[in-house]
Amino acid sequence: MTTTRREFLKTAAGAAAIGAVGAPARARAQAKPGVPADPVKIGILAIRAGIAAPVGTAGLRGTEWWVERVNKAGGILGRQVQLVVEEESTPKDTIERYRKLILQDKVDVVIGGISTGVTLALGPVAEEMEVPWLSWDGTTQKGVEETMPNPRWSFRSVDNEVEAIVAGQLTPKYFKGVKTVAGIGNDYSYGHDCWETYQAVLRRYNPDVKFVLELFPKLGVTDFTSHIAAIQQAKPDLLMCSFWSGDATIIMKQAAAVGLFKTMKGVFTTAGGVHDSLKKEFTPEGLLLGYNTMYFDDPKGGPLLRQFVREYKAKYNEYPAYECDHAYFNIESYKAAVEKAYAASGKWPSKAEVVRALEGIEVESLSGKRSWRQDHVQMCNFFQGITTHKNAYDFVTINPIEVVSTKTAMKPAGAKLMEWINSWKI
Amino acid sequence: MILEARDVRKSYGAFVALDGVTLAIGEDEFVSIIGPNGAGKSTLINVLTGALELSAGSVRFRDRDIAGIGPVALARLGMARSFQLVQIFPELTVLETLQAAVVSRLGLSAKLFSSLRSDPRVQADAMEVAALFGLADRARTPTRALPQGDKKLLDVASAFTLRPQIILLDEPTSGVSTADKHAVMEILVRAARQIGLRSIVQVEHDMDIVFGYSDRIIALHQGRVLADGAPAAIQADARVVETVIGRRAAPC
Amino acid sequence: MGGVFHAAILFLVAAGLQLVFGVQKIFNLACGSFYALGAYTGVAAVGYFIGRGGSPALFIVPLVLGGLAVGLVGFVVERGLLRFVYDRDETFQLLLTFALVLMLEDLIRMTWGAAPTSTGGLYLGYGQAHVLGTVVPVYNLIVIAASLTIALAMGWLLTRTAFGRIVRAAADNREMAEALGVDLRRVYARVFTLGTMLGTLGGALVIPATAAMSEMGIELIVEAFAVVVIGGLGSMRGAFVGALVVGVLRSLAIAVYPELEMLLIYLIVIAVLLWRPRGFFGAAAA
Amino acid sequence: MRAPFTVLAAVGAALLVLPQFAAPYYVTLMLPFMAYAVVLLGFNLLFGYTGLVSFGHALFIGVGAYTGAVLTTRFGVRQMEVVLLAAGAAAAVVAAPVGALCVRYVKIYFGMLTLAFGMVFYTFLLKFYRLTGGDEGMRMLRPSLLGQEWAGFSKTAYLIGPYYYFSLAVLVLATGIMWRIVGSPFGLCLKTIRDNPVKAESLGLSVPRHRWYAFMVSAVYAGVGGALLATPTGNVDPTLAYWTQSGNVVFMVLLGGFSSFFGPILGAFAFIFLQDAVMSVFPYWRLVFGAVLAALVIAAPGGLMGLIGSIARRSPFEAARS
Repeated sequence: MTTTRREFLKTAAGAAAIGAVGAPARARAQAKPGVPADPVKIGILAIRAGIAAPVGTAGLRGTEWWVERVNKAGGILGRQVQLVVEEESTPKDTIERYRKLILQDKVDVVIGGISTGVTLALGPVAEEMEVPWLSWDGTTQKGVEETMPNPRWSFRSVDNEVEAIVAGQLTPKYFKGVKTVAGIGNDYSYGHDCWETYQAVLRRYNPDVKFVLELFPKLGVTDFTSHIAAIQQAKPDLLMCSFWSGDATIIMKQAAAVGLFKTMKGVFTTAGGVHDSLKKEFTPEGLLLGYNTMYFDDPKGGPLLRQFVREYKAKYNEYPAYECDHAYFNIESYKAAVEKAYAASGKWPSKAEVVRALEGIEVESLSGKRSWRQDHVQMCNFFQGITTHKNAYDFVTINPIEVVSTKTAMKPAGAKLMEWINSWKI
Repeated sequence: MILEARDVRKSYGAFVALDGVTLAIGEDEFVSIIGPNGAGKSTLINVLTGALELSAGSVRFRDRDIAGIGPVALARLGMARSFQLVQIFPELTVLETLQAAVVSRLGLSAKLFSSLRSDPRVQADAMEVAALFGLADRARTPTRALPQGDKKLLDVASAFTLRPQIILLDEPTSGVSTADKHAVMEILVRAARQIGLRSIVQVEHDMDIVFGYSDRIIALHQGRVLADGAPAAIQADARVVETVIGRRAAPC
Repeated sequence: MGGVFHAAILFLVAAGLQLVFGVQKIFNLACGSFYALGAYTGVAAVGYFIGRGGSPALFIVPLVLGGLAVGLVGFVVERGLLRFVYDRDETFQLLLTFALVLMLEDLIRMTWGAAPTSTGGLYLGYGQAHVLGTVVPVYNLIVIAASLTIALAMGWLLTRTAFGRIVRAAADNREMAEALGVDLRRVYARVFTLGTMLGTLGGALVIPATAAMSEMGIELIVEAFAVVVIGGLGSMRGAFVGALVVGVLRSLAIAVYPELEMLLIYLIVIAVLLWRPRGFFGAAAA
Repeated sequence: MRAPFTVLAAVGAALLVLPQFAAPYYVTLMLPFMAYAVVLLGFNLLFGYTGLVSFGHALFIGVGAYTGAVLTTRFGVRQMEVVLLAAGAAAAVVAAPVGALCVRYVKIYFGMLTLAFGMVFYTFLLKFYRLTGGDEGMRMLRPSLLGQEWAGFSKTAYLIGPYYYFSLAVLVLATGIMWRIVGSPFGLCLKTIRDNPVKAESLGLSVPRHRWYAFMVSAVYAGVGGALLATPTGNVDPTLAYWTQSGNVVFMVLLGGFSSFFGPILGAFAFIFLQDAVMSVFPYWRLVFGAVLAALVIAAPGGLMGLIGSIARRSPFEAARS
C-alpha cells in the first residue's frame, strides 16, 4: 500500500478539524509556544514504477511508519506532520515535482531521491531552491565532486561505493586463496563504480589478484543465462555481483540452475535489497551477502528495529530492507534538528537554522545510531555476512554478521576515493 | 519525332508483356493506343513514361533515353501523364492542387520561407488552368468533395499545368458517365490548344472517343503493334476490327 | 544454449506479434505488456496451486493454464478497443496499442505491486542435463521443446486447417476474403486472442526461470521488435528465425564482446531495414 | 476568419502577463510546455503535413539537450542564443544521414526505422559513459540570455522571469517560421506528398527529397526544443531519448490535433498540465493517460482542436451565420 497524495490531502483536511493524521483526537498535543498550529509539511519523492520501485516503496513505508508514530505521540513540537508525496521518475519530471513541492505545496523540507541520475540532477536544484533536501540514496562519486562540491542545503546518503568497500575488506577474511575474480553489475554508474572500487580494495589486500571478466548487462534484463555461461567459461575463483533489485534474485536462481556456486565463491554486495526473495532453495550457504545499512534480523538490534520488523511483516507480509531505515533516519533527523534548534531559540526554526542543526546531529534510527557528518553526508553502519540456511525463514540470512561503520569504510570528508583507498595501511 | 520507342521488349519472368514494340509520336499529334485487355497497353504507358526499365530496346523522348528515369525526371523533361484510376490530393482544394503543379514547374518546391499566397505567378497560372477546365468556380472546394467527373478533369488539369510538350492520358474518360465523355474530351482538347500542348497520347477503350479525336491510332495485340495508321485505315483493318473494335459496344 | 532458451521465449511473443500484424496489419506494441501479464498471472497461478497443496512437480500445469487463460484478455481488448480503429490509419492503431502499454503497466502494478515476484526455486526441481558440454536446467529444455512444438503447431494450424486458410485469406486480401463470405470480425477476434495467448504463454513459461518485474514488458517490446524486423513483418518463419538470430547473437556478444550486447541488435535491425526492409521472410505473410 | 485572430491575440496577451499573476510553480511548468511546443511544431510538419510518423523523435530532443549540456559545461559557451543555434545545427547534422535513410520508407517501416535509430542513440548515451556521462547524464549550466547573465536572480526568479520570456520569444519565432513554412510552396508540396505520393511524383515533385527536407526541419525544431528543455532541468540524461518519450511526443500531437496548425501547441499544453495534475493525485497516472489516449484514438482522432472545431460548428451562433 502506498499513500497517495489525495489521501494525505484528505487526512490533512481532517487534521485541521481533529488535529491528527491517522490518530484519534485524544492524541492531539498542544503546539509548543512559538510553534505554528498548522501541520508541518514534508515533501517526499518516491519511485513508484520501474526497477527501483520496490526500493522506493520501502522508503515510503518506512516514512509512513514514522509519521504514524510521531503524529500519535504529538508530532514535532506539537505540530502534526503532513506528508506530500510525489513520484520520482525521470530527472526532468522529478525536478518539476520537486519544484512543485517547494513552490506550490510550500513544504518545509524535501526527503527522498533514489536513482543516481535523479539525485545528481536534484543536487544543484536543491541548492538553488534553498530548501533543505535529505536524500534517501543514490549519490555517486561524480555527483559529489562535480555537482555538489559544497552542499549548503542538500544532505546526501552514504557513498554508493561503501558496500563494495566493505565487501572488498571482508573478501580476504572469508575467502582465502582467491586468485581470479569476475564481476557483474548493472550497466550504469552504480554498477561500474562498485566494480572499480571493489577491484581497488581487493588489490590492496592481494596485489596479484586477476580480474578475468566484467559483465554489465542493462538494468532491467531478466535473463542472465548467457552471462552465467560466460562466467563459467572464465572459471574465476570468485564472482562479485552488485545487483540490488529483482535481477539479484534472478541471477541467483539461474546460477543455481547450473550449479555456478559449486565451483566458485560469491560476493553479493547489495542483494540484501531483496533479501527475502533469496529463497533457500536456490541461494546457497557460504556467500558473502550485503544488507546495506539495515539487517532486519540483527540479534543486537534494539526494540525499535524489532517493533518495526514485526509491524512491517504484519502489514505487508514482507521483511523490510535497508531503504526503510535511510528514510526513517532522514525524517527522524529532521525532527531532531527542529527540536534542537527550538531548544536554542524558543521558536520554530527557519530552514537555514534546521540545516545548521542537522550538521553533525546524531539520532537513534531503526538499525542503531546514525548521524549527519559536518559535510552533509550520512554516517551509519553496514551489515554484511555469510549466508546461512539455519533460520526460521524460507530465505537465507547471514551468520556471522559483520557490522562495519562508515567511519572506516567511507572516504573522509574532502578525500578522493581512489587516493584514500590507496593510502590505507594494511 | 518527339517520343520514340524502338523494339521495346518487356518481360516479367516468363511472361512477355511487350514483344518488340516500335512506335513514334510526332509533334502536333493526337495518338490513341487501343487494344484488348492484356494487350500490353498499361505496360506500354509505363514504358513511355519512364516508369520501367526495359528488357530490350529503347525509348527516347526528345532524343534522350528515358527508360526507367522515373516520374520526377520525366516531368522535368516536359512529359506529363494522368492516371487510369483518378489520382487527386483529397485534402487539398482544386486551386492548391493546381498551384502545386505550378510550383513544381517553376522549380519553387524547395522554397521553405517564401509565401505562396503572395506569389502572383503561381496564383495567376493556377487560376488560368482552373478556368480553362471550367473549375474556376470550384477553386476553393476540397478535392475530395468534387464529383467524379471533376476529379478526373482535375487530374488531367494538374498535368496540363506543368505545360508539358507531350501528355500521356491513361483512359481519360474511364469512370466518367457516357453522357459526359464528350464534354470531358472537348474541354481537354480545347485546353490543350490554349496551353500550347501539342502532342497527346491516350489509351482509351471508348471507340467513339478514339475515332472522334485521334489523328492516328496504334492498335496493340499480345504485346505487339498490330496496326498503326490514320483512323480510316484502322477502321478498315480487318484484324483490328476482329481483335479490338469488334466489341465496341461494350465499354470497359 | 542460454541464447536458445531466450530465443524460445522471444519466438512466442514475436509469433503473437506477427500473427496479429499479418492478419490485422496492426503492430501491437502491447505484446510486451501481455508477456508481463502472463508472467504475473503465472506466478499467481502457481502460488495458488502450491498453496492448495499441489505437487511441486506439477507446477507447470497451473503455469500453462494461467498463462493461456489470461490470454483471453486479448478478446476483451479486441472487442472493446481495437475493433473501432480497423479502418483508421495504422498510426492510430499503433497509438492505441501504445495506450494499452501505459494502461497495462499500471494495472499490473495496481494488482501485484511493485516488488518482483517469482515462483521461487520450483523449476530447479526438474534437475539439470548436460548438453554439448554445458549444464542446462531441464526446465529450459522443456520450454525450448514447448516453443518448438508451438511453432510446428502454428505452422500446421495456418497451412493445414480450415481456420488457417481463412486466416491466410484474410491476411492476403481483406476485401476478397469478405467477398468469399469470411466473417472478418470473428477472424480478427480469434486471431488477436490467439496472438495475445502466445504472448501471455511466453510470459508464463519464462517466469519460473526468472522473476516478474513491472518493466519486463517495456524491455521486451524492443527485443520483439528487433525479432520481427529481422525476420520480416507478418511472417511466422520470420519470427522463428528472427528470435534465433537475436537470442544467439546476444549470447554470442556477451561471450565475445559484452559491450556490444544491445547495440549490436539495433545495428542489425537498421542494417536489415535498409538492406532488406521486408526482412528475411517478409514476403510470405502469416 | 476574425475569431481565430481574436483568440490568438488573447492567448498571446495572456502568455505575456502570465508570470505577473500565476503561481511561480505553474510559470515554471510553462517552460517544458513551450519547449515541447517547439518540438511538436516541427514534429507535426512531418506528421500532419507530410504524413510520416516518427517513433524516434526523442532522438533529436536528446541531441539538442546534450548539445546544450556539452556547450555549457565543456566549452564554456553560455549564450543561450548560440546554444539554440548549435542545437539546431547538431540535430540537422544527425538528421541528414538518418533522414536520408528513413524517408525511403513510409508508414510502419518509417516508424520502426526511426524507433531503431532512436534506440541506437539512447544506447549510445548510456554506453559511452565517458563522453556522455552515461545514466547520470550531464549538467546543463544556466545560460545567459541576450548577453545578460541575470546574476542577481535566483534560479526560480530567472526561470519565471527572463527565461520564461526568452522561451516565449523562441516559441513565437518558431511558430512564425513554421507558419511561413506551411504556407510556402514547400509546405504545399509536403501536403501533396502526404495526400498522394504517386500523383505528387507525376507532377515532378521528388517525394524522398521533400520528405528529407521536412525530416531535417522537424529535427532542427526538436533540437532547439530539446536545448530549451534542458535549462529548467539543469541536467540532461538518456531517458530524454528513450522510445517511450518518442511515444509521448506522438501522444501530445494527437491530443492537440495533428490536422490543425496550432493543435500541437495545445497538445503540449494539455499534456504537461494534465500530467502535473494527475501525477499529484493518483500514483497510477499512466493508467489515466493510457485511457485518455485510447479514448482519443477511438472517439476523437482530431484531438482537442477537432473537438473545439466541432463544438464551434455546432453552436447556434455559427449555424446562424452560415
